[in-house]
Amino acid sequence: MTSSAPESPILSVEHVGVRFGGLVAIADLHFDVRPGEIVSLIGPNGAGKTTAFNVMTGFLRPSQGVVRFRGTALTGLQPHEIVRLGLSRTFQRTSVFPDDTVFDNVMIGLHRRTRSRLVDTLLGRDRAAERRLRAEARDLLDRVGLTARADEKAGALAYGEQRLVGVALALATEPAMLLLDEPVSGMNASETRVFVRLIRAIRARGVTILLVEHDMPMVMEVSDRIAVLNYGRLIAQGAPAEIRSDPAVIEAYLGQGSAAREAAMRAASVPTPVPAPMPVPATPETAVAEASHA
Amino acid sequence: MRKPTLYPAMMSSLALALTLASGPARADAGASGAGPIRIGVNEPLTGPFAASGTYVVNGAKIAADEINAQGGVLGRKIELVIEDNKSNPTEAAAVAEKLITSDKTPVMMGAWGSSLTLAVMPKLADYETPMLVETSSSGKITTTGNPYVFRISPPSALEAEAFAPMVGKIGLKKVDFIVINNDWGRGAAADFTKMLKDKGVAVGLVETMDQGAQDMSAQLSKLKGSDADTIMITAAVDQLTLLFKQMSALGLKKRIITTGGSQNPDQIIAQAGGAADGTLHLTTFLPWYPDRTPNPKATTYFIEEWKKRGFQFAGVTESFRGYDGIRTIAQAIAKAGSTEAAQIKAAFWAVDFTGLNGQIRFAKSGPAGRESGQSKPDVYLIRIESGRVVMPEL
Amino acid sequence: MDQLLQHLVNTLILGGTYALLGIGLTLIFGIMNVVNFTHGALYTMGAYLMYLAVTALGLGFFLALPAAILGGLLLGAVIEFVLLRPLRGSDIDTTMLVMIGAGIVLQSGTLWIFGGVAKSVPTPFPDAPLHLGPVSVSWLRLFVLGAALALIGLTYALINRTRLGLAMRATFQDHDTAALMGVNVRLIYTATFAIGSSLAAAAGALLGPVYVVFPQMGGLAELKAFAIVILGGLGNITGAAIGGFILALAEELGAGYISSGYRDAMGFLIIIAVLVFRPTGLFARAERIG
Amino acid sequence: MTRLLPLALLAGLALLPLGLDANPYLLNALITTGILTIGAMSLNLLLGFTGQLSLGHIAFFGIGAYVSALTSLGFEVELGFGIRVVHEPWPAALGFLLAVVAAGLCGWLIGRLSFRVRGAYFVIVTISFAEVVRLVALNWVELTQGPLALTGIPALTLGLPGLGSWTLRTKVQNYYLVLAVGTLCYLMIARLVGSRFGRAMRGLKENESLALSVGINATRTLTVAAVISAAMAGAAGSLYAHYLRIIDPDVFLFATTVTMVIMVVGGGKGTLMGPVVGGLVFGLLPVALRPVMAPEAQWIVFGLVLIAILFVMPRGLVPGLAGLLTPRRRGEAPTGSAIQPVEVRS
Repeated sequence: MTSSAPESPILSVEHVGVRFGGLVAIADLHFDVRPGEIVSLIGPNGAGKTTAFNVMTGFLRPSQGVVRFRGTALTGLQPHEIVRLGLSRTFQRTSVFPDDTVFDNVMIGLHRRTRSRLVDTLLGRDRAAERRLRAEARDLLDRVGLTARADEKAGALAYGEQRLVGVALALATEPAMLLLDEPVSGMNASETRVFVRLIRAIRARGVTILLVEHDMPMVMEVSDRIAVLNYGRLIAQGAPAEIRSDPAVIEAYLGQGSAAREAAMRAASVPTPVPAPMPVPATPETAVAEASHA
Repeated sequence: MRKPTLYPAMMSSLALALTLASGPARADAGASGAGPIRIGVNEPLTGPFAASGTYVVNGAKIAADEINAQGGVLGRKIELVIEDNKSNPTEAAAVAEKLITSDKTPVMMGAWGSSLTLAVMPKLADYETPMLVETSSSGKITTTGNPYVFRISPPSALEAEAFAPMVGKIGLKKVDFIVINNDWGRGAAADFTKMLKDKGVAVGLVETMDQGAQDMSAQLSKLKGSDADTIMITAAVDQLTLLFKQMSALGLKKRIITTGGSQNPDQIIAQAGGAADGTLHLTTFLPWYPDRTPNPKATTYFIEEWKKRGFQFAGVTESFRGYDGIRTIAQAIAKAGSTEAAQIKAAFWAVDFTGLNGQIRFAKSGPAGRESGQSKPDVYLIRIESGRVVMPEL
Repeated sequence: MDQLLQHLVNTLILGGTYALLGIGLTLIFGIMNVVNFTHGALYTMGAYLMYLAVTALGLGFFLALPAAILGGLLLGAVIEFVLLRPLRGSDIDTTMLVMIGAGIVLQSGTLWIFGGVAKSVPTPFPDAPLHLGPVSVSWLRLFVLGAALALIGLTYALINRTRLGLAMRATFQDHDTAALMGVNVRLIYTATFAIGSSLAAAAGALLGPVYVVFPQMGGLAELKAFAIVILGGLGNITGAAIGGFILALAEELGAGYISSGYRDAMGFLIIIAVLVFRPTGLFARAERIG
Repeated sequence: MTRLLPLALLAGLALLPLGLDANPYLLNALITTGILTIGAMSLNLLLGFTGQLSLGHIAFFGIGAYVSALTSLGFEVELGFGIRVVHEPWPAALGFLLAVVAAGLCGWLIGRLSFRVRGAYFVIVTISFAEVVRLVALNWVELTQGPLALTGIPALTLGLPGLGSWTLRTKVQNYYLVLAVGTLCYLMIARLVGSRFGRAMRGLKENESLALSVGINATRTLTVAAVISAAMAGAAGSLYAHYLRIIDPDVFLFATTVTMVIMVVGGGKGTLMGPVVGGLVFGLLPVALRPVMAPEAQWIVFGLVLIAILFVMPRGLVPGLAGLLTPRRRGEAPTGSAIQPVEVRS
């Protein structure tokens, strides 16, 4: 898997712009992801990353431009229709069904895997299908390493484990491509290492991954390519090494708060794991994202 | 009990509810034995007709106390079992069922409004229990062939018939209606329209208002623009008050005649003030002029007693029907010499005495073999003039 | 033509109090995210307070009105303090159900205390109406319109010109940020609910003398307030003011020219129509995407 | 245990008429309570399992009642443009089926319309719908008799070809009919909730965005839930009409919706047994209160009870009591107790 594979892109974001009233959240965003890649989308807080995710997954309608997934324009499609095409996502903050057990979370996630009809349900003819689903759910929990937590309420899990439930839910839809929104925020260093292995394992099964993340060392370690957003615009894209030395990127992060600046500096100098930055507080764009479908 | 369950707790609460519920259903119910004779009273004590229903019940209590003071009926006291039908037909039917099956009342009085009474009537047939209808005025009540119904209030057709001789004297030319949107109002509009047309009087608009409606400005604006000289209104007192006030606010000056027997002129005077001046009302009771009533002694006694109990004088135009109703039932029981529903039903036909608004004597009405009883009360036309009730000379 | 003019005058007078009802409800929703199911009961309370102030306390009509409004203010503050403050952070459904319970208690309590017989509030206005060419208006109704407009103006000034109003607007925008900036959000909630309640009470105190006062009068008023608020967009004060007049117009014309029986259906038909064509209300900017 | 409680309750209810010695008044209270409980169970499907606070539920109940009554009574209406529709009376059982279908269709229509919005808008829209239906029932006098009420509605007749037929006139017969329909509704809801469809509903309730992102079609799921819920409410309405034999536009009153909401919330929304227990308790409470206090005082008690439940036992009686009775594990809320909706996977 290299960034120079000559295949046609699995996802292409074509001149997408999003405005909220007078505020420009994304301006003319344009980039591709090729099959099998791990691509990261980074940028300071409020740069438009989550907005971009929301556009790609149908939670937001772009003011202009179009997103294509495997050649299909996603314009006007509802989130659940986009999932059916094989494009799945996780959420930054609330990534579980809090009142259900972890096992039932995954069962809910397996929604699209059977087509049992209501009549069958009412007549009790869906038992075989249900048995199959339960087996799959156990398998998925095993893959993300949550088997021991299967009977606990998802809302009572630690943040890091909730993220894993979120990934299991996304995987339950059998995606061809997975969008991960800050998956390791709130995880400690060892959890992050486990998560990186998980991401690689997922990619090894042929799933393309697009990642939004603030943990620079992790991004640098895992990504094939990185795209950098600032103020809703794409300011750079390329391999981790190129991004690390890109003056525009450094400038963008220097303009930010000291924590982000430090993170950028560390990322530029030390590629090995370091303590992850603090969880990122909610930004206006995440608030909008949640409000838009609340 | 290693594993406590919900079931015992739930069952015991259910049992508790049922025990509480069955509390009042005494074993020695009124139909037999030496206890008091129970008479069911099914009236609106809450909801839009609450005021009128309460008046009727208070009148009924005066009658019951008077009868008991004089030794009761058949040597036993009478006891009113009063239930609220919430001004709602379905509830009225449920109340009737409760009175008959649970309280074992062999005879009832009710249910004020026509819609309420009509709802109760199938239950009377089901349980073969007679009911005295004290207020309702829809024609349907005594024409559909329910032999358990005995009515002392005039149906609107009877009211219209009594009003017919006055039409020429007043000089009506064209009449519009505004009526409450139920069987009472619509029935009155239909019966009066028929009578007026027979008399050669033109009929224009028929406007309706819901029973809870408060703002009738829109309907009245429409009536204001019509060329009729008279507006006939059928509604209860609360809405009449509102109508008069709103007519005055709109500068609507036409001859007003109200029908239906629930006008309560004193309340109108108190609440509508000058806005009610000059309005005409068809009423079935003359408490302002006891001497002119068919039974001055009884009228005076009733009004004195009413005042003694601290009720507003205004209520007597409703409450006298409760009073007469219970007296009618008591006489039926006495004549039956029994507290069995069937005997009481038969004895209603023998009732004959002078009530507060005329002779109470039942005539047969409705399909042969299944006739209801209808008494024919007097109908008077009164006018409100500078805050007083007067009888116009026609 | 004369009839139409009369309908329009009626609209204006009805619309003023409708707007008052709507503004109170929308204010509470906008700032507190509470659907106030006691609004109708507070309207009823306003009317009864007016009745008591004029008859039992012997206050004059013009003194009774502010007294009733003040009563509504206090009652609102108590409801907020006792029922809503402990429920802060609960979901909107819970507060809605608690408000429904409170509304039932208030309405049944009124019935219990005052009985079902409608009361009439004496007024100092002459019975004879004011004639303006073909249309007539009673002095009382003119006063009601004037008072309603004055109260609406006062509410506007309060929200836009005072420190309390500034704090309310800040809380409306984002209560967390407002709290960070030193706004006493709990106090703002109490104040908001009290003010909204006093507006409902004011509408009741103004309309009580026009109609009659009875315990169930608030039920329909509450449903109309909902219609007005939906029409204007939840939380939109200007929208509610305009919505009040639009509802009054629809009712007047509906009853005058279509059928008087469907007069009260107009509000609900408006709600459903708005929902089909503009789910966020007539005066809202499109905020929902996708 | 999960299965034992409903079975025990069912057995208790089935034997109850014997214990009551056919006291008609109490049977009457139990039948109307049972009918309202079916309404509450159907409301729970929306309110409890999808989390949508629908306060117009009485509309479906009333539509079921009117459709069933009119089907069996016959009617003749002028639709305008000279079109007259004349309907001859059909058997009451057919009325029941049509009531279910008609209410379900209305549920679909309202679902399509109102699920475009959430929260307060949704609540107000559903209330408005019920009020519009009430006003139509009140004013379309030619069809519905308006405020005069539809009277003389025939009792239900159940018949099997070749086996004869039974007309359900007595209280005991009606009691068992209501119990049977209620049990059927309970079983259907239990099946639904434990299925893929039930998981979709729960997903939408707990985290709508996440549910969408795993491919759950929100509008479709909610609309189907609304249709099933409305159809059950329509069935309850039909039972009501044929039992009372009279209906008036007041069946659409908001107060009845509030009663059903109290049954669901009080019993425990989102649990299978909640509305059943809540229905019995709050349906029989007025019967118990009637002899001791005035009607308006009863309503005050109702209001206070609703507030108290929301403050003290916000999850309702069933989970609340289960929580009290089950030994707590690790000091946290007893989520694994016997009465959890999630565990019903028959």
